[in-house]
Amino acid sequence: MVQSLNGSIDMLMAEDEKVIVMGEDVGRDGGVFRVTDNLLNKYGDERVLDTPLNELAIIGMATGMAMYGLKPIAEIQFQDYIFPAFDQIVNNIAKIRYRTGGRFSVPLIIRTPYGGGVRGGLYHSQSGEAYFAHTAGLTVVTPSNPYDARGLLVAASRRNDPVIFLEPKRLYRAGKTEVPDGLFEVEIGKAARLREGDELSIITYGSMVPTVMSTVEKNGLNADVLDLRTILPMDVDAIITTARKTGRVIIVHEAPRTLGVGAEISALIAERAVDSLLAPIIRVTGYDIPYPYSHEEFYLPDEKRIMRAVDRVIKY
Amino acid sequence: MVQSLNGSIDMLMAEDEKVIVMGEDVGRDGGVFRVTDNLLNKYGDERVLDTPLNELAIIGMATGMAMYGLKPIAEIQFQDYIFPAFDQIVNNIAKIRYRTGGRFSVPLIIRTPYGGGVRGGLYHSQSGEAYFAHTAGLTVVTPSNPYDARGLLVAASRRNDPVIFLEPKRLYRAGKTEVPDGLFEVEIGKAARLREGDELSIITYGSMVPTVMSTVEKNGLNADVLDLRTILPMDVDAIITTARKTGRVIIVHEAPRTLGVGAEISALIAERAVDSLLAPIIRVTGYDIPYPYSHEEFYLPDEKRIMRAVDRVIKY
Amino acid sequence: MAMVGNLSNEQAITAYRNALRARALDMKIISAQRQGIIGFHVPSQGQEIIQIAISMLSDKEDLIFSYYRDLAMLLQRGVPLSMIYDQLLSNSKDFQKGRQMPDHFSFKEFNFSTVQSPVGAHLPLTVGAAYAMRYSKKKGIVIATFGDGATSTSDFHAALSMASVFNLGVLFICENNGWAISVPTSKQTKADIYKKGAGYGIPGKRVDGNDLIASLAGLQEAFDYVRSGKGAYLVEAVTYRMGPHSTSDDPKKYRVDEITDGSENDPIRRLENLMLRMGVLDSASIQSMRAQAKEEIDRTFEERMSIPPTEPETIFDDVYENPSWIQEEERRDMNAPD
Amino acid sequence: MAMVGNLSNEQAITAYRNALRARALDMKIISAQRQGIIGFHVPSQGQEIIQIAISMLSDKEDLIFSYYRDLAMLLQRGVPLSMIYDQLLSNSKDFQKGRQMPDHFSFKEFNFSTVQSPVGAHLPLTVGAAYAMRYSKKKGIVIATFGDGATSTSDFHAALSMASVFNLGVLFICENNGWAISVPTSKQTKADIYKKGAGYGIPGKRVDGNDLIASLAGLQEAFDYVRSGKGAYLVEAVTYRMGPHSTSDDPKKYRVDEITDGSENDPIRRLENLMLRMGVLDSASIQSMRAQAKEEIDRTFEERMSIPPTEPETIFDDVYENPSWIQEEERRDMNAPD
Ligand SMILES: Cc1ncc(C[n+]2csc(CCOP(=O)(O)OP(=O)(O)O)c2C)c(N)n1
Ligand SMILES: Cc1ncc(C[n+]2csc(CCOP(=O)(O)OP(=O)(O)O)c2C)c(N)n1
Ligand SMILES: [Mg+2]
Ligand SMILES: [Mg+2]
Repeated sequence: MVQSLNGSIDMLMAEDEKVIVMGEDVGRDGGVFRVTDNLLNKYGDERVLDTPLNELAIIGMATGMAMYGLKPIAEIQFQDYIFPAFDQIVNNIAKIRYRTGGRFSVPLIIRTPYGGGVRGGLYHSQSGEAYFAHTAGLTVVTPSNPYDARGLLVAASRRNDPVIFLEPKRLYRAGKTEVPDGLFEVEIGKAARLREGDELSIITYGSMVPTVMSTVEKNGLNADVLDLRTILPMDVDAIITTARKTGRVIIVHEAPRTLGVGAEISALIAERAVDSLLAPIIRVTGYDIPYPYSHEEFYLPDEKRIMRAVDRVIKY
Repeated sequence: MVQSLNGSIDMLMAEDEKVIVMGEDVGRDGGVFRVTDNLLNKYGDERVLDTPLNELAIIGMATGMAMYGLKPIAEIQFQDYIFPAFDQIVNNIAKIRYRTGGRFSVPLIIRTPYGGGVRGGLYHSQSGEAYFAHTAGLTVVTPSNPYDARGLLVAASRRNDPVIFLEPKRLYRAGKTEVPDGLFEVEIGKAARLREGDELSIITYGSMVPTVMSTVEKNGLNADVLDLRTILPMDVDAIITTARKTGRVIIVHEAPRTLGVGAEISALIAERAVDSLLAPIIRVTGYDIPYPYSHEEFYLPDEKRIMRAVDRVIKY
Repeated sequence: MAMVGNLSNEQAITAYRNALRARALDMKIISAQRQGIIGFHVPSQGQEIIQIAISMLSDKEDLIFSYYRDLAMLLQRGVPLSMIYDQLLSNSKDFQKGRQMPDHFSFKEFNFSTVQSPVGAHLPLTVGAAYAMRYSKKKGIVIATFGDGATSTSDFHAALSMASVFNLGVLFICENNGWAISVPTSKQTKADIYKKGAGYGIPGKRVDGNDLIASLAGLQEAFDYVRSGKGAYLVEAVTYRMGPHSTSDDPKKYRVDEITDGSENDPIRRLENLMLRMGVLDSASIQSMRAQAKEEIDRTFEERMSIPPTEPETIFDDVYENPSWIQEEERRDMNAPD
Repeated sequence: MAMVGNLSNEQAITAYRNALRARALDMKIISAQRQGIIGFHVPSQGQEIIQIAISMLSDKEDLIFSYYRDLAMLLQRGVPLSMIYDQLLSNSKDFQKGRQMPDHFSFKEFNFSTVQSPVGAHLPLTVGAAYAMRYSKKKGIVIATFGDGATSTSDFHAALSMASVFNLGVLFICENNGWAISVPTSKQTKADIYKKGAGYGIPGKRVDGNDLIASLAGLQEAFDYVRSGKGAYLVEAVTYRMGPHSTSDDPKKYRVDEITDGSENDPIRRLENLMLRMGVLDSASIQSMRAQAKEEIDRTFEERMSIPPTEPETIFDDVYENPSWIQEEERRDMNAPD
């Protein structure tokens, strides 16, 4: 995924000189995960900005750039460190188009790695998508493979609105999906159906997709599997269609359960497809605790926990 | 509610000299809503601190105080202005007990007025409870009347953990509930059943409680009405009990729908009481838009919108 | 003929006229607020002169990030009264479609950016705007105004950091009116505000913001510095908040010891006296200018009052360039028959 | 007999011994990290001497908010090696119950507060702690350490604001090691770090953090100032990051032009040379001290390695003083049979 993202940003910069990359260590170092590798050499330090250590400043400055004609792609080194910029995100970038009656827009992409599984403890592992998905004015996406990474990033860059682009860091170097050369789009707001099945539906996204898919394959589950790809606005049609079809729904994500994205998925189904339900809607998620350094393997949803939920909804 | 809160803080300060009040304009001015009126005169400027204009600084400093023996009650002038302190709240106060293995605690109350209906536009109207309720380590409460305001504040001050205390500003001067003299507690984590009924359940909290109650009364609804009072951790037993009893559930809150607290309530029911459901779970909420200055009366859930939901679940 | 320094009589008279207009407008808004016609107001009384000086020295291309208390700046820069009223009244001609509280302006045509309520939150945006201007080789500098309270915010720190590290042309102007609601500047900070740039390598200067001549002279140096490409500059303009913080505020609680009628500190009175002394105006012309200002303010108010409000369902527009299914669904919900 | 100034030979030797212990420990951790035994490490090599000087001048009652790169400070202050290893290994004797990454210490008994990863986020807490100490009439001051990158954070600004306005006894010490990961200090800020207090009315001073004598002399003035109740003080200690930012970092990408073996800048080498010159130590004693240090480091490591990890279900403890139904339910979920 790192290569796919790096290549995508490179092509977007080549295509449009208004695209600016900025963040901590994105220049010389090429980003601590190498997503912006070599861009400084190629495009120079007017287009690739190593910034001081202040996320509020990064996002705030990028917002001003976006309002006045540039197309910044700002990196927050870990999603855990985005919170110093939370006021700018919630109170400025999400609301500038609205409060100016549409006269200003903020075409800004905020890229940030999220999620655990890298022994990063409390502060290099959080999955904070729900904090953003409650905020109208934002668009929140997360790819689960290199192909979607490029397609969603390109689609985000074609938008005239701010996009929170969440990169599952555990998958940065995983998987070997073929990524076609050149730029292409994956439509924002559309889920991918990864597998067709009749017995149950599993709705997931981002870092949990490989775990879900391997569980489904290993256990030969007859499951409809959705990868949301966009978290705000969610693909309600895909969600309701699969819920109606199977009547048994499991939601899997890494973020804590309480008010996690799974709550919204569940609520949408309870509002729109309650008659089709043949079993409780089960959420298999990270626990409602800070992300622990030791024993994170117990924190992360795994095959065992997913299968327990599968058994429950199938036997129900 | 303002008087009840003011009296409560006064008594808590009288009782324990470790209680410190701090925030913007809380001293001389007595708070822009007068919740801390007269405390400076009574307790002096070592215990009532008018602070510089920086919410991060207020919360961060209060956290340090709480870790080292004091019991600060910090005010954020409007909940809309709490976001500059979001990193401190999510990454420090919610995680200090955990990350130190329980060797430090943060007995801190953050009071802040929230919600609309005062013609305050985008930045004096937000209902941000969901941003906090997704964060393990925090406790989130909101009273709907002067009695609960005192009881919850006292209960919060007896805790050894941080509490986000959300005050529905529209109700500051509404209602005339009798508040007994002296200090008493309302248990954190317990909802109030405001009314018994069999035909449907309405689950709400905070600023929407009076709207719901007047709708129920005016329309003679045979409704079980829950006032959650605590948003994290929610009273799951009360929620499931009423859902099982009536099978028809409406959730009413002022915050936007997507990933609002209603999503969690709905998901809890879809997980635990799906068989009892006789109708879709309907959320009647603020819209997924920034809070508009004009036409806020359309933004806020009202009798008409609640009754539409009632009709839908009853006729279903 | 110049009144003082480079200031011509005409310029001085225009400045004075706009100060009178701003004052009259401010009073009109307060009375409309009392009558429930305008929802809210942050008076600019006492701060008009520094605001006018800023507009006098700024070019059309300069981009201004003003704050919520900059009425006189707008008028001097040529924003039509009608446009200001449309925002205050949040009627259907308001470019912002009634989305914001009064005084939260955005006049793109006049290169005013957008005002928000969270204190200081516009400041980091200014450095991005300055970066965009330089990158796109556009003429002009960026000007930001804000209160003394704002200098405590994290946004102020972020903005000065970035402006300095990337050597950006932002002129930061603090309108120090002595108060952040009830908190006096002495409790806001122990340092002189104009020295707050030192920690970033940004030079600063204090000017008497109640005096037009002093304001222009002091600001000129700052404008020159920034225009020459040397980087950012911080001006502290000492002013005086003559009234309450806002129409929701009661300063009696905290301003007890002070003479609050402000006459001593009224910057318009000061300019008036100077012009009388210099013979640029006489009391008859002052009377007539006052009357004229009031007439314009009243007449335009009546005119704009008749403009209908926006349509309620417009609240669903502009959340995104294209609404998502969520806004569309909610729009239908709002329009559903009873 | 004093080696230099007030520094006795014994003190100097102790300092040197702790520097050697810190260095040996650091190397041990790095090799344990390479073997997958310890998860991660932020080396303190090159910054030992300023850290030791801070511990030498601080009293037992002083409260220290250190950051993630302060190993030598802990050792000099007397934190047992075993306790440090328990945290690094996140074993069941770790007071923090294995909750944090290595180097994120909290040693309450030694008045060390708690280290977090978000850069700077401890700084606003220091002013609250200082307030609590003053309010409760406790002896001691608060000491905060942090890197050069941290001075850009909003937390730094917030902390200095509050410390100054409430006149709090916090000694802020920036360990300027020249880098924030790959960003050199010259790109972090255009101002001298020790002057960053000026905007708050907080005095500052730069010291050579690689030199024990200079560090002690410079710090003494700062400690005296803060202890006397005059308020906060900002020290910039110029140090040198000899190695990578962390075990995850590869400095070859950005440190190409530089001599990175650090021998010129190695503060321990410098102290060693001084002591040899002054005749306080000879090379034989140095050899034996090195061997001793290494022996202790190795032996204690073996000892602590055998301590078992925490029980998995302890991850549900300490979210609150009393877990809510949510943690209890999730604990049951984790323990459910397959
Ligand atoms: C982040 C934030 N915190 C608190 C407030 C509430 N508030 C509105 S204006 C104000 C005082 C601002 O003072 P100053 O910056 O000096 O500007 P002035 O109003 O005096 O012109 C405060 C505290 C706010 N709007 N934003
Ligand atoms: C708020 C925040 N942003 C980003 C990071 C990622 N990060 C970890 S250390 C570091 C550099 C810190 O540099 P400095 O403050 O100079 O301390 P040093 O590591 O050099 O001792 C960065 C950017 C972080 N931990 N916290
Ligand atoms: Mg002010
Ligand atoms: Mg550094």
